[in-house]
Amino acid sequence: MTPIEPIAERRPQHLPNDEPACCKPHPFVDVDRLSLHYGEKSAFQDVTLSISKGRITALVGPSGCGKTSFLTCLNRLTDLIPACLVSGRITIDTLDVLAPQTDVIRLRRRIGMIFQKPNPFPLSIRRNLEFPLREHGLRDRTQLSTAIETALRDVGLWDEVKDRLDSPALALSGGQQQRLCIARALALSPEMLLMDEPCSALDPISSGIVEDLIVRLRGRYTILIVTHNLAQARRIANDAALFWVHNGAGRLIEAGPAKQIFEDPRDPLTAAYVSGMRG
Amino acid sequence: MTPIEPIAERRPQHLPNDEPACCKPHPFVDVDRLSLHYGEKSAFQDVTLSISKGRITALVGPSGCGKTSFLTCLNRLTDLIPACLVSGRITIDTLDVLAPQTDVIRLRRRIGMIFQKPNPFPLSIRRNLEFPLREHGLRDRTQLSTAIETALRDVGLWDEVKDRLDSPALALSGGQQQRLCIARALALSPEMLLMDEPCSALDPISSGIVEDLIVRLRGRYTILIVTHNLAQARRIANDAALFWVHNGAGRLIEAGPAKQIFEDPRDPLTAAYVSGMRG
Amino acid sequence: MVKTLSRSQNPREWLAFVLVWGAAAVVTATFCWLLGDILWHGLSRLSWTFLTAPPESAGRRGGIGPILVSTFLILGVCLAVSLPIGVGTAVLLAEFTLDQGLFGRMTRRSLDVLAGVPSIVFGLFGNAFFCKTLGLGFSILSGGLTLACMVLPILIRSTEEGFRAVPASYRLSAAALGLSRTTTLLHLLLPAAVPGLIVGLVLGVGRAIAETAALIFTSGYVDRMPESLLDSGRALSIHIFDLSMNVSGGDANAYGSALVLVVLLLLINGTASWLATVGLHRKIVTV
Amino acid sequence: QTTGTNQLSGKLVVTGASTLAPLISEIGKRFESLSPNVRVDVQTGGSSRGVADARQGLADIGMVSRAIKDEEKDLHAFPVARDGVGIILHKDNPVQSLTDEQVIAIYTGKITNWKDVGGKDAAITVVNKAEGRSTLEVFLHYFKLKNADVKAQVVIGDNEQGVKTVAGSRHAIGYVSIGTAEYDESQGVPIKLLQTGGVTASTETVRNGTFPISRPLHIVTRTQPAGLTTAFIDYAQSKAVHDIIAQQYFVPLVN
Amino acid sequence: MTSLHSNTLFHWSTDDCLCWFLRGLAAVAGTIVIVIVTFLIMEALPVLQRIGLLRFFTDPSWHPAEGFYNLTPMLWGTLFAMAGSVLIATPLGILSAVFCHYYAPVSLGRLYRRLIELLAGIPSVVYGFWGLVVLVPMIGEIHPPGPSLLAGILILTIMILPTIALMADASLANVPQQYLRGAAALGLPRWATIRGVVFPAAKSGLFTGVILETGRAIGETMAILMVCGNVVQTPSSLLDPVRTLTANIALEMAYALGDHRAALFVSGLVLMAMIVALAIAAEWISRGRIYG
Ligand SMILES: Nc1ncnc2c1ncn2[C@@H]1O[C@H](COP(=O)(O)OP(=O)(O)OP(=O)(O)O)[C@@H](O)[C@H]1O
Ligand SMILES: Nc1ncnc2c1ncn2[C@@H]1O[C@H](COP(=O)(O)OP(=O)(O)OP(=O)(O)O)[C@@H](O)[C@H]1O
Ligand SMILES: [Mg+2]
Ligand SMILES: [Mg+2]
Repeated sequence: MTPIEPIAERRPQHLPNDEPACCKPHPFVDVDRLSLHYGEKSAFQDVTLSISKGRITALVGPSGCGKTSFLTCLNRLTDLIPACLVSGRITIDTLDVLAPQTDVIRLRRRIGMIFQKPNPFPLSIRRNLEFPLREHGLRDRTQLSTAIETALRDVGLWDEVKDRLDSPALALSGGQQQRLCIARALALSPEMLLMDEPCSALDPISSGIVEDLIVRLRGRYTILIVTHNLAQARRIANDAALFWVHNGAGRLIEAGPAKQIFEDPRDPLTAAYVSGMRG
Repeated sequence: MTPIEPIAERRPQHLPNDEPACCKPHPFVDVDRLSLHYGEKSAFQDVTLSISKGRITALVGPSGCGKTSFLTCLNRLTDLIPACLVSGRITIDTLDVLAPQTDVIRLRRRIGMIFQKPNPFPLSIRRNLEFPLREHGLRDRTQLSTAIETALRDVGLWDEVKDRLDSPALALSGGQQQRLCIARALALSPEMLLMDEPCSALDPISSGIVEDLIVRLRGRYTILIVTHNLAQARRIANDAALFWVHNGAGRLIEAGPAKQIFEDPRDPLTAAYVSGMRG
Repeated sequence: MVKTLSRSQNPREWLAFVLVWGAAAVVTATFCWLLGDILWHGLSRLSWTFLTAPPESAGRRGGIGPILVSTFLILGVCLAVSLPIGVGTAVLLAEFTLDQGLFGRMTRRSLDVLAGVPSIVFGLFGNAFFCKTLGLGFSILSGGLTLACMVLPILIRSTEEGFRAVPASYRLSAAALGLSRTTTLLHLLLPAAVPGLIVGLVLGVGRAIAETAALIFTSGYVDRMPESLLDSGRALSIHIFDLSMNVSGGDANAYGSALVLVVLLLLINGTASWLATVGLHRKIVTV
Repeated sequence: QTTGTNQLSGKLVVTGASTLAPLISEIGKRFESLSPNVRVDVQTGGSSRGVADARQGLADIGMVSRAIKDEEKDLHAFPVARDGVGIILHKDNPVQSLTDEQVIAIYTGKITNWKDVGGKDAAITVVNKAEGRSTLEVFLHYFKLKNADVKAQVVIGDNEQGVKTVAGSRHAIGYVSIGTAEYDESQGVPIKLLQTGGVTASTETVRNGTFPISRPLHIVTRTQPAGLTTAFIDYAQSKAVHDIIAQQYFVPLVN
Repeated sequence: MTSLHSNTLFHWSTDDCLCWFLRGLAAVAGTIVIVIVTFLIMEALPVLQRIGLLRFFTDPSWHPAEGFYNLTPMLWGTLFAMAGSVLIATPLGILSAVFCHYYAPVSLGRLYRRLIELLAGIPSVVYGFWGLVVLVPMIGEIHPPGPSLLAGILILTIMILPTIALMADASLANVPQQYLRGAAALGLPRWATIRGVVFPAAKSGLFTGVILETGRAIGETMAILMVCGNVVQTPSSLLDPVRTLTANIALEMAYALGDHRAALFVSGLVLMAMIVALAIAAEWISRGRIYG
């Protein structure tokens, strides 16, 4: 392995204030010195970052640097993983996410998540959307079908599937499945979306469609997207953050407006990464 | 899904002769109207292509267009898949690959293959290399250890593992595992290497190391590499071929010297693909 | 692998080829012999009356009607008890990963031991606990409960496997949608784990229906048609044992009963693998 | 008698000797058919269990396939049938008779080859019964042996296992219930019964009392029987069940 | 540091109730073994208190009617029968599974698997019956008496073979396809692939299979009782009759009273001890396995 120069006490250089004042970003999520350990192994350490409301923040970095792990802290999916230890502080709006008394069910309703591999449930298309809605207390039939239609229209899937709402969701193509998953998350009207490489398992055409969809959702939702595809990040993100593995644990190297990160990075590692020298 | 314009009877435009005469490529593999069906489903159809000796040929194209399937025809790994039907003709040197009387064991010894996911056997590092060698008739202990050392040096792994040859191969990192797999193939002194996205499961650093290794092997081996990473293809390939899915089956769209494919593609689809508009 | 049968010149390959086919042939031959023996002697006994009539003259003549009924009742009790406990335990062990602490480990270990307990020891235990201490006497209930203890580990093991085979993505995406664990379990995981459950059921039922040693001391010997679960009832395998070991001239009916038992097993296995393929098929179609 | 049983109702639990179980089970069935409200549950085990269960009240009636021992005199015993214990050999064995001394010598391992008692030159396979069985006790009692002295090559459980073992082994010697052996012999199973003390072993000689190794088959109760129990015991001892006794290859008692 | 493991705090109504309910069920399942052992000990206690455990291994013989309680010959009987049958059944069973997966045509393999599944469920009395009337006389022809350790081993082999064959079958099915493709791509022939790649990859499953079949071999009762001869002696050859601990219980339990009965419960305890030892061995092996 090629050695990397030691990064002595490097602090993330998050500069949320260098944008024009007209659209001054308003922080929605505040992450303070967050670390995550899987048993002995550290996934990432000491991440301090704030994510602005209504914007798309892209998280980039090499494989294994803890991007996915970072996302799962925000909606406390980490609870499902045994021997997983989170320390630090996450504040969403005014909610202390990591506090034990936090109602995770409500938290997760507020924060939708899309995974790398499209993962609709093995149910019909309709049931995929209806089932979480019902669980969250929506029982009325007409309201349900309106919500389903709205969500499917939002992701541009309505016309493609309206005639076969009761056929199995897993019979859809990969891109359609991913959009269905997004619709499923949107149906619960979350405030924020976490997306973990939502396009990387899709063929180029579906990937393009999903990407367009994400752009359309900007403004309405706060979106945090992990991607390997730097071109994509460049195309869609307002803000960007770069993670890197250092001494076996992920670190936040640099964060800021996408334009600055991609065109004028402050950190030599960022510069190397975005110029495609590595990765 | 966005419709693609029908590609009426498009024939691959393989132009092996537009290179300077000094290094005129000498065809090593000749594929003639090859088609592959998995039961009812067609993986690719009517591929005609020739691969030159000692050069790196990159196979690119969107997911599911039959790249992996194409590779497995060349060393007849298709034999392992029930209900898999291959038609057409493949000639390697003078050997008719698809003829039933062909000795597949010898064929596969002549053609090494590297898979997308590193797949060392669940044995020690040494046994991973020793075992295939022994099976192919090398019994002498000193010869064996020389062969092992040579192969490991070839892939730059010797210094990293020489002190722990008897520890399990699965404890190596992904990049090391992949290099071990390459070493395992090289140890049998094949004439040709098939590589199916050898870097895509690796982190950027390991990926760079493996890429450098592949470049170092050029000339000594005929290499056919599948990759999703166009930048990588551009960096390392002498020749390139683009597959595309059309009507549910893969087709060869264009093949030729890498320079021409990437800089002056003849086919609009190729142009769109290599410019990154899709994919 | 099938088509790779290369005409390799390697003598070791040939030796292995011969050995593997030889082993399969030996096993098949032995089993055909055994099954043939049962079939040969048992087939002539098989008839509708044999299946329905009560045994006469200690089983030398007549049929096995009440014995079949008792066998099914014992099985029924066994499943009615072991299924909920088994599935519940499997869910806990497989899904509530946070319970992997001391409690989970101890449970797992004690189940491992339970899986190995000889059936005769179950018989001793069932007799002492269900028949005597709980006062159930020789009854179908005692027998069924004893068998339930016996099949539990098998059931738990394979149901757990079934749960583990369900992709983790279901759990993660359900949790990300803010669904509770109970909902996730009931609506997503349980249906997906059904094939594993079925395999466990087949293995368990197979073991239960074939059991002799544990039943001799618990469900008893009475070959009358049972009227309640507290009646004693003779299971098929005990009937076979008694006919062949204790009743002179009982061999013919012993063979007949053995054949019935084998056919029953065949039916159960067949149904289960059919169910499993249907389940699997459904999964694949919907997947 | 049948008129009396019509009003009877209840359940009788009978446990004990496996030898007796099929017989009592069949008698019970006929008894049930006569008085439809009665259930007779028969469980096997062994004579000792019949005694123990009757004593502890776990069973209404115990079955004991041997004479009542002195320490069991507290129980009320009712003989229902007789059975003999006969020595069997394989049919192809040329030996036609053995003296008591020869049997003792064979069972204690002093004679180990058939040629010493006039047979072929072959090792003797001694088949003994497992500890606790009444047949064993009766056999040991007659030959005044201790089980610890017996040198057996095969130990068996129930009668049919003994018959099958001897039938399957040309050089075996064993002892089983005469009824069982007689029936099997008549069915073409390759065994033969030997004379004992100069008397042919058959149900006939057991019936007339000349065969020396025989045992009474008892049912026992803890207290003086009453009601249903009495009715059943009376019925089991009556002539009405003699055909069943014969059917099960035992010897009815001549009152 | 915040431990987040108590996520169910606010869902008492559903998740926690379910969890506690399931824990209750699991507790029932988990306690059965303890209850069994307790009952065995309670029943065995009278004789253990009177004569002590040691005499079960030092008495001159097993004649409970006369007050001798030596279990060692039966312990040896159990161990020999177990060892013999495991030694034969393991290779046969594994080769059977290999046959299903890598040698037989698909349809034949499926048929063969069905056959083995069927055999897994055949009751032991049927095996014993067959052994008694077919196998034992055959052995008797070669060397009297016939009922012997050998007969026991052969019958046990047939009985436990399905266990190991099915377990091996399942673990071979779990061998990742990538190993097979990797081996094929290296031009390795079939047996070499199986020996060098498949077996190491399936090792832990195969071990589990061996453990399971050993358990069955120790615990088998009815068939063994019918074919082993049941003489209480330490066998000096394969053709000697033996009695196993399980057969001892089945043969004498129905007839035993008092100390004799308690002594049989001691046999049961010894069997349990063997099973526990086996479980510990299994744990130890699975912990010691090197290449996951
Ligand atoms: N459940 C787990 N248990 C133990 N270690 C884990 C677990 N999940 C992830 N890790 C480890 O934590 C580190 C960070 O993993 P993570 O999946 O967050 O990386 P990532 O940046 O998302 O990578 P990728 O780009 O490949 O998805 C890795 O070294 C990984 O091996
Ligand atoms: N074993 C198989 N059975 C049936 N269909 C298969 C099988 N393997 C591949 N296919 C199908 O054949 C087509 C070509 O697959 P292939 O794996 O060759 O594509 P690929 O170009 O390598 O894709 P990727 O870039 O995702 O690896 C796909 O539609 C795939 O679903
Ligand atoms: Mg990730
Ligand atoms: Mg591929």
